[in-house]
This record gives sequence, C-alpha cells and structure tokens, in this order.
Amino acid sequence: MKPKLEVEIGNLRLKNPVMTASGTFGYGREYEDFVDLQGLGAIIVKGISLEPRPGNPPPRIVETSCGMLNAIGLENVGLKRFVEEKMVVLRRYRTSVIVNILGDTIEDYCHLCEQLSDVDGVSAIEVNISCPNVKKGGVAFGTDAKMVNEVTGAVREKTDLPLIIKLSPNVTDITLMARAAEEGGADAVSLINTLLGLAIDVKTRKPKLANVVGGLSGPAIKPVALRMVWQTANAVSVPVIGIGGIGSTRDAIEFLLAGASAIQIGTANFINPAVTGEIVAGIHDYLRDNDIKSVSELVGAVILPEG
Amino acid sequence: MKPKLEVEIGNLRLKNPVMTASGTFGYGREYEDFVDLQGLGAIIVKGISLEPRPGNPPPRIVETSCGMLNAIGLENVGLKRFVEEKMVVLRRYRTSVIVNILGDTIEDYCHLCEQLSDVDGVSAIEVNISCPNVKKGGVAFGTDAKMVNEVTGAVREKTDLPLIIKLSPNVTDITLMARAAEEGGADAVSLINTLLGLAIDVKTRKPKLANVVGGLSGPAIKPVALRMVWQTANAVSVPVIGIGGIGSTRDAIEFLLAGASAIQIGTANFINPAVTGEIVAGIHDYLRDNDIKSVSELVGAVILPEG
Amino acid sequence: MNQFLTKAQIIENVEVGPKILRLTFEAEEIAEIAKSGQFVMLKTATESSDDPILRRPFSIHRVDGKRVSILYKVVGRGTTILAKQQDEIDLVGPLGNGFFFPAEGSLAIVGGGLGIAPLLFVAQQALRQGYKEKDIQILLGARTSAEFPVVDDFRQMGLKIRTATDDGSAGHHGLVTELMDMKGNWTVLTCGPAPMMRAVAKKCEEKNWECQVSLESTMACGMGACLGCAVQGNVKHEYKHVCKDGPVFQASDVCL
Amino acid sequence: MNQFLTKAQIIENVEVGPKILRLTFEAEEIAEIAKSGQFVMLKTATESSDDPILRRPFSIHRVDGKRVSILYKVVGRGTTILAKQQDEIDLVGPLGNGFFFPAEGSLAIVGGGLGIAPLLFVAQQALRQGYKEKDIQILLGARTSAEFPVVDDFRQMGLKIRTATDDGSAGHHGLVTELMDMKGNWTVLTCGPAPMMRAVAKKCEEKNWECQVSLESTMACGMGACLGCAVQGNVKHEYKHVCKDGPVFQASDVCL
Ligand SMILES: Cc1cc2nc3c(=O)[nH]c(=O)nc-3n(C[C@H](O)[C@H](O)[C@H](O)COP(=O)(O)OP(=O)(O)OC[C@H]3O[C@@H](n4cnc5c(N)ncnc54)[C@H](O)[C@@H]3O)c2cc1C
Ligand SMILES: Cc1cc2nc3c(=O)[nH]c(=O)nc-3n(C[C@H](O)[C@H](O)[C@H](O)COP(=O)(O)OP(=O)(O)OC[C@H]3O[C@@H](n4cnc5c(N)ncnc54)[C@H](O)[C@@H]3O)c2cc1C
Ligand SMILES: Cc1cc2nc3c(=O)[nH]c(=O)nc-3n(C[C@H](O)[C@H](O)[C@H](O)COP(=O)(O)O)c2cc1C
Ligand SMILES: Cc1cc2nc3c(=O)[nH]c(=O)nc-3n(C[C@H](O)[C@H](O)[C@H](O)COP(=O)(O)O)c2cc1C
Ligand code: FES
Ligand code: FES
Repeated sequence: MKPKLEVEIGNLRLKNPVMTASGTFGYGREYEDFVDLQGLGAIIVKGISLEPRPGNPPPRIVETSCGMLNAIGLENVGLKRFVEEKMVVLRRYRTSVIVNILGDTIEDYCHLCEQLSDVDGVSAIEVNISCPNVKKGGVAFGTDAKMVNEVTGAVREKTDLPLIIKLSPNVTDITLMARAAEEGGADAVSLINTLLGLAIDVKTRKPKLANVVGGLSGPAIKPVALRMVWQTANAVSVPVIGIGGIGSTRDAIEFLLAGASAIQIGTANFINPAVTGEIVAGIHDYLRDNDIKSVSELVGAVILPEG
Repeated sequence: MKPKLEVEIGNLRLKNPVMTASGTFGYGREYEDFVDLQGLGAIIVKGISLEPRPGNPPPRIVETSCGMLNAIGLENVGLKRFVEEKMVVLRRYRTSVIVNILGDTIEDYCHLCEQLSDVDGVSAIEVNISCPNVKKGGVAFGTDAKMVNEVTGAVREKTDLPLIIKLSPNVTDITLMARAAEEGGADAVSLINTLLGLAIDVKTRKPKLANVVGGLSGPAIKPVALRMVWQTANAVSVPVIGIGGIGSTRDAIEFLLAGASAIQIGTANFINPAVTGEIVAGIHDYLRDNDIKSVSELVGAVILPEG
Repeated sequence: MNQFLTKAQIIENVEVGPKILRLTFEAEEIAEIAKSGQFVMLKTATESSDDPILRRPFSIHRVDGKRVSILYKVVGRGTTILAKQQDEIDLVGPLGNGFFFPAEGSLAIVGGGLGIAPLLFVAQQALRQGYKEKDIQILLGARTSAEFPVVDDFRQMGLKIRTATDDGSAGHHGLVTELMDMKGNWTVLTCGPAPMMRAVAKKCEEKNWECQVSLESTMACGMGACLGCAVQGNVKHEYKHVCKDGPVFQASDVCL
Repeated sequence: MNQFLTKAQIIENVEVGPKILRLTFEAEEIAEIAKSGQFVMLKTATESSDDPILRRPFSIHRVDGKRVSILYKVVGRGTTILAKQQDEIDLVGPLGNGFFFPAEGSLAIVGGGLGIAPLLFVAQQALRQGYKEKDIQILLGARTSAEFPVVDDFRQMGLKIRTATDDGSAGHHGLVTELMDMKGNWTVLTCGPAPMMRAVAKKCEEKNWECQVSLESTMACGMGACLGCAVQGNVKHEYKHVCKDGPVFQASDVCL
C-alpha cells in the first residue's frame, strides 16, 4: 500500500511536506533541469516587495564552517514584474506556489497581501518578518511579540489565503513570537530564518560581507533550528513548518519527529540542486520501509525520556 | 623587536590573550602532555558549584555538522574538593587560574565568590549565568537583563577579584545583558556560551542526548559568536572576552579585530589538544610579520565600510 | 536539458605549473553542449563530510571528445582538497552564458595569469566554427615565464601567440595591453585579473573594438537562484549576476 | 610524557572482513608504552575540512615493533572517510587505563564480534609478560563465521581458541558464554556487545572469577577533560568516565 504523503497547512493541501525555502530556489524555473517541480509540496519564491529592490553591493555571500552567511539585501523584481512575468511561468508547473513577502512597514505587508490575494495560482502567503521596521527605528518586526501580533493581525484582515508567518531565530523565546502570530490569526508559522552572523577577513581587516553582517544558514544551524521547531510545536496549535540546515531525508524526518508538519529546504539546493526531489522520494521510502501509512503519523512522534 | 602579547582584563594582567574555555580543558592537568600550560594567558577551569554534582545521564554529547551538542549537566567535584585537590595542582603551573562558577540561586553564586576570594592562586572569577534560576521557575539568569544585573551586583559585593560575567547567546539582544553586567560592576564580559540545540535519532525516534536539549559549540557557531562579540564591544566599555568556534590563529585574530580583548578556546581542544599553545605562537608570529607592536593594537581594529 | 548534475570519472588531475593543475574528466552531455566561457561547479567536500559546503566554480578549459578539462590554481580549502581527488568528481554544468563570436571579423584572445583557463576553449571553439588561424591572435600576459602553463597547447593549434611578462623573463617585457597593436577591426575576448581587464577594456574603447570580459564573483548556487554573485553594473545600484547574466559581459555593461 | 599527538605514516589500511579493516601505522612512542585495552583517537576529517569535527576512538589491536594497528568496522561518517586514508593519520594516544593482568593464574580472553579488536593485543602482551600458552584461553563469539577476521592471528601465537556462532557456521552453535566451562580459577578479560558482556559478567559472578570489561561511549576529548563519556556506575547517579576511569572496568563497578 502506497504511503500517504499529503499534508495540510490550515486549509492548504500539499502533495507532500517538502517545500523550497524562500531565496534559495529563485522563482522555480532555475531548477527545472534538476527537479520535477510538479513533484514538490510547494515552491516558495524569493521574497517579494511592493517595489523592485536592487539588493546589497557585493560581496553578498561568504562560506563558513558547514554554513554560509548571506546579505543579498532582499533583491527582488517587485510585485508588478513578479505577477506579470514570474507567476506566468510558475503556473505552468501545477505546483502550489507560496509567495514570500517583505516590507518596511505594516502598510507594505498589507498592500502586498491584498494584491496577491487576487493573483491566479498563488496558494498561500509567507510573511518574512525578519525585516527591520523602519517606523520603529529599524528593529526587526520579528523580534518583538507585540509587533509580530500587529503585523499578523493587519495582514490577516487583507487576505483569505493561507497565511504563514516566518519567524526569526534571533530571539530569547521563539515560542512567544509563535503565539503572537497564532493569536494574530496566522494559519501556520515557519521557522527558522537565518541567524545573524559576522565574518572578518584578517588580511584586509574588513568584514567579508559589504553589508558587514549577514544571515547564517546551512547544516551548521540545524541543531538550533530543530530545537526551536520542537519548542514551538509544543507551544502552539497551528501547524509548524520546519526550516534550517535540512539536506537529507534523515534531516527532514528529524524535523517531522520534532513536530514540524512540513519542511523547507534552503541552502542544500546549492550543494545538490536535485535534493528536494530526492527528499520527497526518501520520505516516501522511509514511510514504506517502516510501514507507516501517513507522513502525519511522524509529526511530533519524537519519544522523550520519562520524567 | 618582540611584539607585546600581554593584555589587561580590568586589573588582571595576562601573559597573552589566549585562555581555555570552561568545561573543555578539565582542570588543566589533562592537557599537560600537549601544551606548555605556563605559556597560556589563563586556564579557566570546569564550572564549580558549592556541592559536587554528578551531571546528566549518558549520552551527554553528540556530534553535529562542524559542531557538537553537550549536556554534561555541569558535573563537577564541588568547591571543597576543587580547593583541596585541583587548586593544589593548578598552582604549580604558574599560570593565571580563573574559576568558572555556577549556581541555582543568587546566594549560591555569592557563597562561591566569598569563599574563592581567599583561595591562594585564584586570579579571577568567571560567572556562568546560563544556568536556570530555580527560584524564578528555572529561567536562565542570563536571559533576563534584570537578573543579570542582580547576580552581578550581588557577587560584586562579595569579592575584589576581577569579575567576568559569561553571557548566554540565547537572547534577542546580547548588548542589553552586557550592559546590565557592566552596570552591576563586572570587570569584563565573556561570550558566547553555547547555543541551545537538539538532535534526534531517526532510528530510535529518541533525542540523541538523554537530557533532550544541549549546548551547541564548535566552528558551526563562530559567525554568530563573532557578531555578538562585535555588537557587545561597541556597546560596553569593559573588556570583552571572545568565545565561540575558535580553532586557529586566524579565528583568534578575527575576534580581536571584532573587539575582543582576549579569547577563549573550547571545543577546538578536543580536535587538537595542542591548539591553545599553537595559537599563542600564531598570534606572536602574526604580530611580528605585520610588525604590530602590541596585540592591543588589533582589538576592535576591524575596518568598516563608509556610511 | 541544458544543465547537468553528474559524478564524472576523473581521467587525470595533474600539476602543469606552480600550484596549477589540470583536471580532466569524462562528461559527455556537458562536452556536447558546452560553450567557451561557460563554467562548471565542483563539489570539493569528501563524501560524508559537510565542509566545505559550497561548490566551487571553474571555467571550462578545453573539450576533447567526451572529455572536459578545467585548469585551476590551489588557493584555499576547496582547491586543496580538489588537488587530491583521483577517482570521481561531483559537478554541475555547463553554467553561464559564454563568449559571443561575431559572424565575421578577427578574434583577439587576451589572457592574464590564470585567465588563460577559459581562453584555450575559446580558441578550440573558434577553429571548430571555421575561423582561420590568421584571424585569431592570442595575447598572453603573466608575472613571469613560469606562469604560462599551457601556452604550448595554443601553439599546437597553429595559432599566433605573443606573450608579455612583468619581469621580462618571457616575450615582451611589459604589459599584455602593449601587444594590442594589431591593425584593423578586432573583437577582443579577455579574462584575467581585474586591473588587467580594465586596461584591456580601456584600450578597446580607444580603438573602438568590441570587448568581452569574463568576470568572477563568489558563488553559492551558480544558476541564478541565490542572487549572491552580484557585480556592479554600469549604473549605480544596478547589479548583474555573474552566474546567469555572465560570466561573460560586454565591458561597457559592467563596472570593472 | 605518556600521551602523544602525532601524524603517523600509514603502513596499510586493508579490508580483512565484511566492512572490517585493519589500519597499521608507524608510531614508535605509542608502541613503546601502550598497554592492552588502551585506545587512540583518530582525526578523520581531511585537511582543510572542519567536518566531521570529533576524533574517533579505536582500541589498539596489535603492536609489532614500532607498528601499531587498529581493527575497525565502517559504520558511519568517520570510518567511511578513514577507510580511504592511505598516506598519514593524525592521532592522539595511548589513552585510557588498559586491562590489569593478575600476578599469576590463568587468563580467559572472551570476545564478541568486533570486541576482538583489543583482545589480540591482550594476548600479545600476556605472552610478552611471560604467561604460558596453556594459561591463556581464547573464547570468541560472533553471529556467523565470516565475522572472525583475525582468528588466525591468535592461532599463529600458538593459543588455544574456541569459537561460537549464533548460526553454527563455525565452532560451537550458540553463545560464547556456553564455552566458559573451564575448571579452576580464571581472570576473564572481555570486550564485545553489551548483552554479551553482561552475560559474561554474570557467568563470572556464578563462578566467582574476576571479570574485566572494556566499555564504549561517545567521546569528545578522550582525556578526561569534557566529561562527555560518562557511563552509569554501580550506584545511582554515580558516573564513570570511559576515557579515563576506563575503558576497562571491573564488571562489578559499572552498570552493564
Ligand atoms: C565563473 C568563475 C570561473 C572561475 N574559473 C576558474 C578557473 O578556471 N580556474 C581557477 O583556478 N579558478 C577559477 N575561478 C576561481 C575559483 O572559483 C576560486 O579560486 C575557488 O573557488 C577557490 O576555492 P578555495 O576553496 O580553494 O578557496 P577559498 O578557501 O574559498 O578561498 C581562499 C582564497 O581564495 C580566494 N577566492 C575564493 N573564491 C574566489 C574567486 N571566486 N575568485 C578569486 N579568488 C577567490 C579567497 O578570497 C581566499 O583568499 C573561477 C571563479 C568563477 C566565479
Ligand atoms: C574506547 C573505545 C574503543 C573503540 N574501539 C573500537 C575498535 O577497536 N574498532 C571499532 O570498529 N570501533 C571501536 N569503537 C567504536 C568507534 O569509535 C565507532 O564505531 C566510531 O566512532 C564510529 O564513527 P563513525 O563516524 O564511522 O560513525 P558515526 O557517523 O559517528 O555514527 C554512525 C553510527 O555508528 C554508531 N556509533 C558511533 N559511535 C559509536 C561508538 N562509540 N560505539 C559504537 N557505535 C557507535 C552511531 O550510533 C551511529 O549509529 C570504540 C569506541 C570506544 C569508545
Ligand atoms: C541566499 C539566501 C537568500 C535568502 N532569502 C530569503 C528571503 O528572501 N526571504 C526569506 O524569508 N528567507 C530567505 N532566506 C532564508 C531561507 O529561506 C531559510 O529560512 C534559511 O536559509 C534557513 O534554511 P537553510 O539552512 O535550509 O538554508 C534566504 C537564505 C539564503 C541562504
Ligand atoms: C563539553 C563542554 C562543557 C562545557 N562546560 C562549561 C561549563 O562548565 N561552564 C561554562 O561556563 N561553559 C561551559 N562550556 C561552554 C564553553 O566554555 C564555551 O563557552 C562554548 O563551548 C563555546 O566555545 P567553543 O565553540 O570554542 O567550544 C562547555 C562547553 C563544552 C563543549
Ligand atoms: S551564484 Fe547564485 S545567483 Fe549567481
Ligand atoms: S571523552 Fe572527554 S572526558 Fe571522556
């Protein structure tokens, strides 16, 4: 009997729990030659803003031990071109498309949600709240529970699409942020975004990134991400989407066991452009070999020691 | 001309900026076959509590990508045996000995400071505030600025020894914790302690650590540690001691450039038991080759882009 | 399909100069469609190790039948490990746009240091596309004679070569740009250190020759997904992506 | 000095059984002072890679002149990389306490599966210390005959060997403990899977023979600094550290 891979994130049904992490899979097309895009649970596209953004000056990326720092600066084509060009291509793949959005103000987020709600082929919206709130002196929306609640509540009113709030890990207690999002009306939370990091070139004495600091991703952050996913899954009742250093079927299963209803694959796409498809197949085989009927049976199934 | 390696942490003079991170170098003796202990800036010993602690059940450690998780559970011989046995040996090495302390309550920390102040050969005290405060429902002292300030102020009254507060990285804004320690009377802050992480065995479905979660250390965390050290050095006027993933001379120089007045080497001791001595020599050679007169010229000398 | 992910059999991985190696592997699909100026991304981490994590980009140096070669210098972590590989190599390619050959006219191929790497394949392809030897001029610059690892390979193709070295140990004592004194109209294809390419582009502007430059930048994905490989375009705050818009650009389109 | 950090020349690293290899390297200082039951920690990450980060512990399998060997099974990341090493190996050792030989009496060396690894060195050392062949009894258990890689090495030493396999494909069809039927007073030195050692210890208790067990535990430092290698002692909440208090323990001192 074929195991069931379908998962539900709120009222969003996915073929399987494997999605692509925003900013690491372009707008899908880039990976056509390596992955059967139609076989993915969902494609989450590079973060979109109201207006196009040029991004940061180079260097934008630097390798670290088992990870990388990036300071792309949220370069993107902007809402208009995304809808007119990218979505046209994305619709062809007959795969759920989740649009990741970013803004400087709550109003930005609201406009984006409003306008994306009417776009054919958009299955859900993921809100990147790791961006600085320009009206609040640039503190990231995602590091203050009150702001998380406000943003979520505001965008919730603007769209009926499934709403995923993407949480920042650079906080003392991520469960407070998750609850704030849940209370604000989020259908799900996804975590983690990158950890803030720095690297310095000892020859030039300059930071290795033009932007000085950048976001750490890759296998290096997996243990931190898994811990936060586990804590969050135990703190909220909405589905949790696990992200952070996932590069193999085993990694994916770890996140499911920790309580993630689905997972996203980011940096691993750069190491192995076929990895997303391989993990979809790997999860299928794992379920079959351990005769587990549905992937949902794995979610949160970690066995904790007594007492 | 021989470059000057001496550094000052408050009124504590060290031969050089290289110290051993608590819990990774035992009580010094363990490494005598590999390192000229007398040549180190300081030996920071395994965290000491008032009473001996057995520590956590095994497994206590698990390897992760470019890092490791540990949940030793603060096993230690307790103050009495430390003073009567370990200090006797440590005094022989004619190296600064810094005692790392831990407690369940502010009172514990105070007693430890009081009693260590009279112990011959103790050069300074490093306070590990990443421990849970049992009277405050187990939240770590180090994750709340008010508690950080209280602990620091309380221990400050009990000792005239140089006081180093060791900060936890599991916070939204580590500079707030550093300021709270500074205002409390700390002579220096050291950071980072480990990042909280989790790993799950997909075969058994159990956490790989008996304690479920553990502390992440090693090269994997270096970018996060370096960023926090840089932020903190710009936020406080007391010396900052850099810790986190340092395994080479280049790593050490990065931390100095970011603003650390001295550094600690932890997990790298497990990979290369001779690493501390090699980095002392490496810093000397780097200064000589770039004819820099004193290591202090490197501290905070990172060159940031204009604007 | 125009990009492939494969584990290719290594034919040879040998030193051909100071810390300079040529790696040749069998990769038929890539050999069939590769254009000169395109590159491949190699995984350098050994199996069951996650570090170094990122693939490393290398220009296609030559294509002979099913065989593809790269020419690389050992400069750091990845290339150190790469220099030890002998059985198989995990790679993605061909990536990037490649050089554009004009319908007719003459080609000046100008290389500096290891910039020579993609240029041998440029010469191979030009000849295969019917360019006459006389219509191709090779100009190579280096710090010293030791740094001309594969010059003979050009000679064996029967091409005119002129070299320049900073120390005069081989060919003209001076800069390679000083050799760009040909008459007539040339399309210049160049690869090398930034200052050298800047000089070449300037010379072309004076002579009003088309100039194509092959750029480098740190890369993560190599296929236009991460936006990490940005370089400054010719207007402020406008960036090009080396892996997708390039690595070959019209000199006038980028800020060298 | 009684512990060394060295890069040792690899003499051989060959397969001697299913996924079982013997690695022999030259390490004079270690060879001179090593005691049977002690172990070494090998770095498996390749140069200029940070992963896998931790060293891996392996028992000393045999010592011949300046040469030291380990016998290991490929089970994961580190051993997969180790199996490819051919030139040199970065190691620390000798570490741990080692087996204690009684002043007189007879030695029963009882191994299960790859627990055989440290026991060959035990036999070597017993003979070198003047034990007579007749006073040494080797008892080896395995799942099947294929898993007796180095039994002949024991035979070549002129030692009495009795084997047992779960599937009866070699020697006694059953458990190795069923071979512990010797008369008289024996000191039992054992290494193998936990259940097997538990059974051996129980048998010894019945016969009231001394029983020394060699334990495993995940390790970081291997020298008593990290306190990571704890195992449960014989009283609750009392832990022993395998790398320093062990790896050899009196069976009665630990909770098997
Ligand atoms: C499109 C493209 C084509 C290339 N073709 C070739 C080629 O044909 N032959 C060749 O030898 N190299 C080529 N390079 C450069 C090559 O990718 C780097 O030398 C290599 O990635 C270094 O890897 P490493 O791990 O050894 O060095 P690292 O450990 O990553 O870095 C060590 C040192 O090398 C420098 N370095 C790192 N990346 C680059 C880079 N992209 N360019 C220049 N220096 C770098 C770093 O600044 C550092 O100082 C190309 C680069 C690009 C982008
Ligand atoms: C004191 C001591 C002596 C040892 N002597 C030998 C020896 O002589 N020969 C030998 O083959 N092995 C020996 N081991 C076990 C050996 O250290 C492990 O098999 C090795 O570390 C696995 O490394 P890996 O990276 O290949 O596996 P990993 O990738 O680290 O793990 C892969 C699998 O191996 C298992 N594993 C990991 N560590 C151990 C361990 N310490 N014991 C058992 N299973 C483990 C894991 O649970 C996992 O399932 C010894 C261990 C200790 C503590
Ligand atoms: C190059 C790069 C670009 C990214 N861009 C975005 C983005 O635009 N929006 C967003 O929410 N997250 C972005 N991320 C974060 C990833 O989606 C993901 O949360 C993070 O990388 C952790 O997952 P990983 O370890 O699997 O990469 C980006 C990450 C990388 C490496
Ligand atoms: C096994 C182990 C035990 C540790 N024990 C302590 C401790 O007792 N007290 C303390 O303040 N920090 C302890 N630490 C944290 C280290 O001192 C250091 O802050 C951390 O490991 C980061 O540095 P690193 O990446 O160089 O290891 C321990 C770390 C490890 C790996
Ligand atoms: S390297 Fe990723 S876009 Fe160019
Ligand atoms: S492995 Fe570190 S104390 Fe045993």
